[in-house]
Amino acid sequence: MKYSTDTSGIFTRFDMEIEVTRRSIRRISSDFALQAIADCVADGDEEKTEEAVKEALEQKDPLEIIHEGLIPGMNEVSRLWDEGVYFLPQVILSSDAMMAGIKLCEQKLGKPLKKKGKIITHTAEGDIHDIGQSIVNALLNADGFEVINLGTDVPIDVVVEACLAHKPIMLTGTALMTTTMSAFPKIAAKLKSMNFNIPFVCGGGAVNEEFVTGFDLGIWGKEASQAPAMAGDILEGAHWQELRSKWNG
Amino acid sequence: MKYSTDTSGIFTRFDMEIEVTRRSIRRISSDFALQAIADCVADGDEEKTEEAVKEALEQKDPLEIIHEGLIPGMNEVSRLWDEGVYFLPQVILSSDAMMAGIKLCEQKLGKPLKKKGKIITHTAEGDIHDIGQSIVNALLNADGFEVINLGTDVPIDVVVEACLAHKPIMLTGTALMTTTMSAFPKIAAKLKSMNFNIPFVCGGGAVNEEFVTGFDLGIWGKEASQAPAMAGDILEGAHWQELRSKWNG
Amino acid sequence: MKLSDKMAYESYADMMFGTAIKPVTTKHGLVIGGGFVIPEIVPHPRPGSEKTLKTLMREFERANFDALERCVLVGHPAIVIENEHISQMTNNPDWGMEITIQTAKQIEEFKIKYGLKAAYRATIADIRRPDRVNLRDSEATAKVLESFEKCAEAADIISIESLGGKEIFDYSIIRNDITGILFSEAILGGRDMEWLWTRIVDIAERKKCIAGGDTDCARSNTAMFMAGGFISKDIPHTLAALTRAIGAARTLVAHECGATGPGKDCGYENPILKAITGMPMSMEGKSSACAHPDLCGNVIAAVCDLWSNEAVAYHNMFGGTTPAVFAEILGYDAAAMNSAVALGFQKEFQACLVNSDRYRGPHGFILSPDNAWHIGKAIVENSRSMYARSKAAAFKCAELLLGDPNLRITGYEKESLLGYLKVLESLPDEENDFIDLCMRKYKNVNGFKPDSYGLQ
Amino acid sequence: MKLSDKMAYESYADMMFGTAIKPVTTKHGLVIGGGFVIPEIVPHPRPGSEKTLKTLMREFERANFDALERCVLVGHPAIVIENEHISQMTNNPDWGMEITIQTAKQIEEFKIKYGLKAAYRATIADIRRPDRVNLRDSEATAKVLESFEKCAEAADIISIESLGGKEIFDYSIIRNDITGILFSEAILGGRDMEWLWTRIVDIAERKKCIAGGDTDCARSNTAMFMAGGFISKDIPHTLAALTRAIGAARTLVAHECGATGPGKDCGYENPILKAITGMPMSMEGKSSACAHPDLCGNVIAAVCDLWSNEAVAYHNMFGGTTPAVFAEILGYDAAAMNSAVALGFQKEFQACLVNSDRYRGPHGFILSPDNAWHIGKAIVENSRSMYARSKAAAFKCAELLLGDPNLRITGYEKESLLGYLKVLESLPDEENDFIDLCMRKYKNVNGFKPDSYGLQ
Ligand code: B12
Ligand code: B12
Repeated sequence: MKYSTDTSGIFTRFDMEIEVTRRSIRRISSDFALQAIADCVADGDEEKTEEAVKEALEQKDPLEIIHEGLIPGMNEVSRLWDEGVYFLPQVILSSDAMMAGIKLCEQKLGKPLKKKGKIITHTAEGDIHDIGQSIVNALLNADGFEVINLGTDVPIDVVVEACLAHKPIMLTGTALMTTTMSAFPKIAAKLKSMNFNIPFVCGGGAVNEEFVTGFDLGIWGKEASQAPAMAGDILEGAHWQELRSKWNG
Repeated sequence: MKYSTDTSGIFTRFDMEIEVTRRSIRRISSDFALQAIADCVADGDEEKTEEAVKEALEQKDPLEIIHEGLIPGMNEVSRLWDEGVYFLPQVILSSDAMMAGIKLCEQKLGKPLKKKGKIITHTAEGDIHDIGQSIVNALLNADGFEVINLGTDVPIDVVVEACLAHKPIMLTGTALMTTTMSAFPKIAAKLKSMNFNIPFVCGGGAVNEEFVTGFDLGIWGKEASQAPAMAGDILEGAHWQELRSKWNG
Repeated sequence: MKLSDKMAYESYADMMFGTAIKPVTTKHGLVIGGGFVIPEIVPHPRPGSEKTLKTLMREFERANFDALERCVLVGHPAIVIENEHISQMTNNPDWGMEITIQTAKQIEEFKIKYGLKAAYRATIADIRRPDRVNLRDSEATAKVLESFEKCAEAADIISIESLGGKEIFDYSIIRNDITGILFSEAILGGRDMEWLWTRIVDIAERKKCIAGGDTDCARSNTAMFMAGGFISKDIPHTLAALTRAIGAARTLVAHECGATGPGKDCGYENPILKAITGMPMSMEGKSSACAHPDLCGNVIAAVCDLWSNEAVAYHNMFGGTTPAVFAEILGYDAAAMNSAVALGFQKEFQACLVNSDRYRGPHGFILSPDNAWHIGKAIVENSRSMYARSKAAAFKCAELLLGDPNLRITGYEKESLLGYLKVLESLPDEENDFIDLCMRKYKNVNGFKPDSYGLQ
Repeated sequence: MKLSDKMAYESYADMMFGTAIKPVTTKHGLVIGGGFVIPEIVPHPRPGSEKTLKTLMREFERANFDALERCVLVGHPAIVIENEHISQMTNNPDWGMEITIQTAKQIEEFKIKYGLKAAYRATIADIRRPDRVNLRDSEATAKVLESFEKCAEAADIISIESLGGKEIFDYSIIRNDITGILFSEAILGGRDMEWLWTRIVDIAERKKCIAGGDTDCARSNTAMFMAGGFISKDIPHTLAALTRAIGAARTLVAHECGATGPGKDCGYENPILKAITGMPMSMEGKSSACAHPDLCGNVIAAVCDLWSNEAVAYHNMFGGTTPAVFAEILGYDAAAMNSAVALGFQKEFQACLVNSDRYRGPHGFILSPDNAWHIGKAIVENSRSMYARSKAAAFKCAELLLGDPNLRITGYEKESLLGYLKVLESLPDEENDFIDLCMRKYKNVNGFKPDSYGLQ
């Protein structure tokens, strides 16, 4: 078969044109041990992070390690992801590493670290497409939220009950099928009728802005990466209407 | 360029496979003059029809000519169209011919022939796609209905007022654009609110069964050829609900 | 206006997709007809979005963005976005203008951010209804011209689907009346176009914008659509084919007035126009099934320069919104053709497109490059009047249809064709005599206003 | 089950769209892979229509009718209709059965009335969720098998997109973990398929129905979808390509159990399978943009036998409903390919399809017929275990990706690829050792149940 090397009229490799130059994480601490921990997190190396944390715990306060090593390291990863340098798996692996480090610190502390806030995530009833939800979970975890993961194919009532039980600051739903997304307005209506006006961020291939903003409480989530930022807005006092007008429309 | 004569894997000429053998109209009268009139109508020859009618009028009753010559001739054309022998223009031309013949008879009678019933047709506000409506008009005319043609781009209020003024047995609407079809439910609602529950048959490329059966009074018309048959059902006492359940669903 | 009297292409064998003898370059540097086929995406706003300028702008913003983004996503190098005005946009010329400005900005942003090459075609709605207004002197006419002025400012290309002759055409097409069809296209359509396109070209020249072209949509596509597929029984396909050939002589007028192409997508007569003018043409076929079915889905691509979907209403599909989905499809269609160019296999590829539909039906047959070229030749060889060339196009079309035994025609359609030929043969030789005849025959047709065409 | 140890095609140069070494013939006499490409249309029901069997039947009745009617309208000679079960149809095996019977009847009617050739593929939903139920022994498993029994009665072809290994795959893919991907596809996916497909083939043989094939959708398409286009930053395209190569060794198991093809449309690994088995394959690319974007829109058609849109939700477009519109588009795509066959230009046409995307991205590159064949060869040459052949496929895939300088890979993706290679090289030689390693590594992954795969 003949292969043409001049492909200019056929396609353009926009990925090559926009590839950002590789950058590494910034220096986050002048303390050698803390910087090492951040580097391990940024490398997404769970084992090495654990080692580094264990070592540091011999001399340092667990809270210092968390707030000046593990979390800043993770923040750097998030920044590089936002800038298009890193890909998703790096975020996930770094998050896994950070979580492992935090776990060790918590053991030392004797009590769990206070999380930023509780968030319930789920994939709609009848739907097992959960990759989107997994990403959301990982990113929220990485950002310091407590994620209550209800999993896939979750009946409407289970979602509503979980909300009543846990009183999360935010609920998320993922639906990849047009036949499953109809659960979202039903959940929203039930919550609303109980006067539980919690922001309900819905995403996944099947839903779109129009659908989600068509019912009260609904905010459309285009990219998983928006979830932590939305949750951040809620911590700063945003109601669902405010979230919607900021993120949608 | 190379042309392949074996096209069997490329396309199938289903039109050749289903072409019906040509058939001519059936004998409709043993009277020579009446048969001649029917033949002229069937040929869609307006001038010849006029001549034949003029000649016949010298000896025959105009009503006989209409009911035993002109209309049976037209009925034959309709039958052959239904059977797939004739194409639309033949129907239109025959209808033109029949109408010309009827006009002559009416002059002789000194009064217009009683029509089967009044029907208002229109193309939606903002829409100038009127070929569909023209066909509907022609077919209704051919079938003996009085057509009040409001034309294209007709404002909602004009349609409603015309209905109030003429009290038709049926209203039709044609819309080829998704941005114009929204006039139909509005018209239906206005008529409904005045308790004027007239069947409102809507057709045209933009509308579909779901849309039209989504509002009261609405009946979806797929093919222009359904219009006379629907009007016939109305003459036999059918309400809009009955029409809808017969023709749609 | 001088009627074309020679062919730009000396042979149909030279006609090829992606390349035109006279390519055009847009304001932003996109070359059309310069070697590659470029997709042309046409999104259509959803019902309701036309309520206010704001909602309509938002609708087009999304639709155009989605198409541009999808090109970057899958690597399509270039795209033309066409927005066909809905009546509101031409009735309020500022609406059309605002949307044009917005789109030009979007295109600029994608160029800066990703290097995507794009262009914008604004197609003004012909809101002059021949049965209601005087085509040359009415409020609607003024709005149309104002819209051209305002859109030409920021648009790369301007076009219209003009309506002249529609009143007589509509009357004739459902009556099997080839005389009326010829009158409506050649005389009425031709005169209206000359009047209108002189003005459009003037505007385009002043605004440094490209005057694209017109289409015989209002007549030939109505006929093609009514002839339908293999089940319909509205009008014979042979009549639709004759209408198309006659319509080519009409659409050509835009270029004779100075339009440079790219011709407008729904002009299925464009292969004939390309043969005559050498200008780039937009075409649509299989990937405009979203807009209407046709029997020439592939063959119509054989000599296209832009490749369009005609129109798709904004809507979410599993794979994204419709403008994104169809931009992707059109772009891949184009990529296969452009690969053929890169490999030097364009003749073979073209033959495959042509053979797909050459014998599928009359339309595909007469629009095959060879036949299209021959019809073009009949047109330029009869350049003494619009009437003469249009009738010649019809005769050539009929001759071709009857001349190739591989093209099967149903008994009824063949018989009809022979009937049209007989009528055509009976018509007078001179344009003036023909006009006289038609003025008598059609004077009472509802809404026909001779002075719209400078007649009488 | 004996693992394939030779190639059906001696050379990739022999592989061509429309023709398979081992064509299959349906109950109703439609030959697939017998010389022509046939469109395969897949309509998807609208939300709400799943409420009752009645509404769902009506939905499929319309959708399937529209597609069949459009074929007659535009003259497409043959079509395969696929209905992918939504969960309700498999959860209630009678629903799937009723819809199958209804469709078989529609097909029969079109055959009688117009002579249209058509066939029906019922794709059972794999409702066995690996993280929740035992794949071999659960109510869901029973329902799946019952659905196969009931649909095989009237369907021409039966298929499934099986889920084995998904729990480990989902965990691994977002962690850049090539070991987990290999484990999930080769070991878990492979074992589940062997268990499941032995049963499916048995049912098909008893019911005189065709056992079509499986797809690596749950793994390779997830990866391809996450790698996305040229903007996305989810996972590297190189990882998606490795996943695909490994996945081919998995999907092949269906045929080793006795499935005869046509392989299932969304199996982008199908060119590899065709090279190995010589069986007809369904593929999807540009005209499945309605279902998802991809970077191999044309190349994937190079050796297809059926040509599909993957899935399109029922909806009205200007040109008709979506099943009609996409049946028309697919049919025209096929018509161009079939013209190439008729003209003897299939090699040139194929080259155009291939060149469109060969260097657009890693997926298009490894699925070009030559590279697909080479990956197939690596698979059959390492037939001593599922593990060995899957790893060999990955190595060959990486070797190809790195071996052609015309394929440009971003710095990041290349670096990632070298990283995966290093990991792969560090893995044990023997399948048992690999399983031991993975059982340790993944034992705590949420929902992983070794006995679903007969492990431990
Ligand atoms: C991979 C896949 C599968 C895998 C799923 C694996 C898994 N673990 O999820 C498997 C093979 C199991 C599968 C099965 C089926 N599938 Co499937 N599948 C896909 C595919 C190819 C990719 C989906 C995916 O993973 N995308 C990647 C993720 C990352 O995207 P995402 O979830 O949308 O998330 C992104 C955003 O939406 C957002 N997001 C998501 N959630 C949230 C939440 C918040 C809070 C925020 C802020 C953002 C956010 O963030 C992400 C990006 O950053 C799609 C194709 C498509 N066009 O979508 C079909 C698709 C979804 N599947 C489809 C179908 C029909 C099925 C089956 C019914 C097929 C069958 N007959 O067997 C079964 C269904 C089983 C069931 N009951 O659920 C259809 C759905 C049609 C519909 N819309 O109704 C699709 C669209 C394919 C198609 N075109 O036909 N499928
Ligand atoms: C021909 C045509 C035109 C001609 C119209 C000529 C005329 N006299 O009607 C012209 C060129 C003027 C035209 C203009 C435009 N058009 Co136009 N046009 C078409 C085309 C190609 C064919 C329409 C047609 O005549 N069909 C044949 C007739 C017979 O079909 P029909 O009306 O549907 O009727 C059948 C049935 O529906 C039924 N029926 C109809 N009415 C009734 C009533 C009853 C009671 C019953 C029982 C049955 C029934 O019976 C008939 C069959 O037997 C369509 C393509 C398409 N896909 O529809 C586009 C189309 C309708 N046009 C379109 C557009 C956008 C336009 C323009 C805005 C373009 C522009 N920017 O300039 C302008 C609009 C002007 C305006 N404000 O209306 C779009 C509409 C998009 C949308 N749905 O919103 C379409 C769909 C093209 C497309 N795919 O984009 N157009």
